[in-house]
Amino acid sequence: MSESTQIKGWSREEMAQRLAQDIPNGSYVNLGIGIPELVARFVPKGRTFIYHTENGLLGMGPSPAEGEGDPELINAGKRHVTANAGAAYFHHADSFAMIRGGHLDLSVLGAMQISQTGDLANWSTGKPDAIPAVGGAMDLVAGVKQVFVMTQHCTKTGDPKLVEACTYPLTGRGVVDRIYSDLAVIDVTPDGFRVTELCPGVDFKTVQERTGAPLLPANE
Amino acid sequence: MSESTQIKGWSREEMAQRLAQDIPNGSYVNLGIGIPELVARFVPKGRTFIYHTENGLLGMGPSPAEGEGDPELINAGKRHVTANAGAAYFHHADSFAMIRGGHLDLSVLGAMQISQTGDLANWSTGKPDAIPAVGGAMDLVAGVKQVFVMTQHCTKTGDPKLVEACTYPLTGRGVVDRIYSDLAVIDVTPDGFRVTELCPGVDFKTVQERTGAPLLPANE
Amino acid sequence: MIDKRLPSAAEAVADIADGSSIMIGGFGEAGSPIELIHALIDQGASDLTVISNNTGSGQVGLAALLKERRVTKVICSFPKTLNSTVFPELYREGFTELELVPQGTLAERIRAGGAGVPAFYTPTAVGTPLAEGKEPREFNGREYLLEYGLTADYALIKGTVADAHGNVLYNKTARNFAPVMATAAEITIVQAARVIEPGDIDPETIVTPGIFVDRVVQIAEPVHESELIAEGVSYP
Amino acid sequence: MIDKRLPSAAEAVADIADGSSIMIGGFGEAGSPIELIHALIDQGASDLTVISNNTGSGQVGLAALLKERRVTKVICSFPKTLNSTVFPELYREGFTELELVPQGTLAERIRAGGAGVPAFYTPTAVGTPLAEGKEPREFNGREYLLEYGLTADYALIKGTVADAHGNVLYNKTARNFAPVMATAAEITIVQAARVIEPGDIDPETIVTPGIFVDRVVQIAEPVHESELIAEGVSYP
Repeated sequence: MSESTQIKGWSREEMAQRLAQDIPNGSYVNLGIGIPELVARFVPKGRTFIYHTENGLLGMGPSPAEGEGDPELINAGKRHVTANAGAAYFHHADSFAMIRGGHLDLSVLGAMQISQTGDLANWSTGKPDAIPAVGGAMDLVAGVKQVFVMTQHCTKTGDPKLVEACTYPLTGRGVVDRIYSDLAVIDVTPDGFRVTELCPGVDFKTVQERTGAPLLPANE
Repeated sequence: MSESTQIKGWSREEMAQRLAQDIPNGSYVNLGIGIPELVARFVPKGRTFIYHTENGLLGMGPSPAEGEGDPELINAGKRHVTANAGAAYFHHADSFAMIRGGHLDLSVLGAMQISQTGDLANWSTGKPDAIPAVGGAMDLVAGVKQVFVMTQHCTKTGDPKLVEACTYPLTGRGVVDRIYSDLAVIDVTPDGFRVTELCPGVDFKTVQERTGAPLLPANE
Repeated sequence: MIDKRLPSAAEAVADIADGSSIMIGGFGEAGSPIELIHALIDQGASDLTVISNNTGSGQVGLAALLKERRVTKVICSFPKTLNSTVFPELYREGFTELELVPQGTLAERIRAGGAGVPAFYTPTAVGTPLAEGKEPREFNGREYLLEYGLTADYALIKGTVADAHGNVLYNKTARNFAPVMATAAEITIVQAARVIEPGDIDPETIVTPGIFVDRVVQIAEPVHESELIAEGVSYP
Repeated sequence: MIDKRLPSAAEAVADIADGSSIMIGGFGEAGSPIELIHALIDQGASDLTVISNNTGSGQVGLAALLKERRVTKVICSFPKTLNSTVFPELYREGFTELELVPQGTLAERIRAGGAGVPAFYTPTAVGTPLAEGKEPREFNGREYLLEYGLTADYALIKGTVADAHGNVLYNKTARNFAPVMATAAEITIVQAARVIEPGDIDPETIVTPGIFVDRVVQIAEPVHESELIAEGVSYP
């Protein structure tokens, strides 16, 4: 698992681009803070996605030009954003009614660990001195129709993020549908992780070596 | 109880006027369909009441001139109304959140029966062939801070409406605070009905004869 | 491009199947989506469950749908109308079943259904015949009843202005049940007097965000129940 | 005449007693009622329970109230901020207790508190450490948790426009928790940049109806947290 060969997987931008291809036109999408936000840059031609930010905006647009932001028009990551034509503002209870009520088509989130049964851990290391902070992550995974995870395949120290069972505190149980890592696209199936697509130049064995649970090959 | 002497009690307008005197300035008030609507005509000088109609308007104003109504600006009785300066429209869940959440100061309702413990029956005769229809009455009595009942003291056939225990299906249990009838103003207290004020020209004995439960005299 | 517009009420309701549950906006005639209801009458679906505050007036709109014997159950707070005998007759005959729900509980159950809340507690109806069969529970010394979220296959609602993304504005007290029904139905169909482009409605003022709306039909001059009744109309 | 206006933030918060529970609007700096919070710092009440999504930034606003050791408990979804160590230090020291609530559950608990719903079920947090001690129950084969409505003695919120009846409009995503907090507090205090006469706001566009608001103060040019932090301000 700690093989030191340098593998050149997808860049973050390529991961975002690959993921964006799987989002149907007209989808209502919530992009988590951080890497998932990159997805908005790669909307395939001819499609429109409507972005929801849980702090109260549907129809979120790109960041404004430097210095032109409104401190009261921000996203869940507290960054300045804009509102597209057709946008709507609403309060938090209404915003999370959208989430919990299953009205959003897709949530894209980062991850610390994902288990082979789709458990997700992405909010806390569980260390005794950590300040616990959960935000809307538990609501998103409990409510949104599909949950995609976008993540480096391994941690910075080389540990696998895809595991048999999460050791970090869970965000949700059995909630992840699909993982887009730098090495592969992997579905969470009733039989466990299944590799749907490999990054060009990366082979199955390499991905398996960096994964803490058995991988199934793509359906033939 | 069936004494046939003609008693000249308060008229409906006088009942409404008497009741209105007990509403503090600035109160948020829901007036039930029918006789309670008369209260709006008798707002004491120097006071402002804000009327809530459960179909989605706070700041309801008087009926418009004949022929000038908007079929989509109506009250709970489905009559054309107007909106005063400072009014707000909202949906039904928000409207009943106001009611259930205890935000309204006063609900004025009609009654078929009121028990000495404050039970109210005002929605159904309970007859097997009756079409049951409850509307917002149960929500109002369960949620509004104070419930005043405005009613003729007896039914058209001379039966008392104030009783030891209601025989009609209840709208709510222990919910009525005060009754304004054509004969008296009566509080519902932990000890039962207490006459607070008699209509001029009507004596205690007369009211007691027309009441199906013991009455207490006003506190001396 | 996202465009939820359809050219006619007939097309908007075309796929409603027999046995569907349908939330219908309106309190009395305010907010009643008459043109959508009439399209549903023309369409023919039967054995419907209708969730609506009332049961209609005269022999048009919701009352007409009932009269055509297309509704086998209503979930409703006030199924009595001065000028309509349609529901009482179907109810006494045993053709249409009634689930009577207090008005605020009805609104809250629909909101809960749309908000992913399967059940909640309410003080409404405690101690009354409508508490029968409901699970009681005490919180802080007061008794409450457990009520369940309510969802439906379709919602038919009426706005004044809508855009191609499905954002909706309403007229005065015609708003009533529509915003919560829009959230609780699998497919929400809106008729609006004006249908405009996204961006033409101030995002601060939108009452129903487009995420809750699936189909939008322009009905430029919607009729009112009371006008039809005054003219003696009986639909179809 | 109904007039809920008060001349200053100081007068608006004057009666807040030690030990009060206070809901404070805002998500990050958007919607944070800084002038009301600073007036509360000046006023001196301590042993407060604060219900707010975050714990503030820098050493102004909510973070400053915490730093002054006036808050012994926070009910919060995200008490971490890049540029503030105030809460982490008080938490590690054991001075300020934390009740961590998922953001949507926090919003829904506040809404329930304001809507007279004592408790409801939610799928959020099932199977996680935040489910500990919570009552589970299955509906339609899925597991949910029982959550309780949340109320407070006071709510401090920020609008853009308010009228003398207490009707309020908000600016963009500054709306966030304010409309539900306004419903759930015994006394709701609003600061707004413009305070106008009743009737000057279109009744179709009002977000918080005046029934939920008790006091209105005009703060014509509210500061933003980020500006104060950029200037190195530490309040008081």
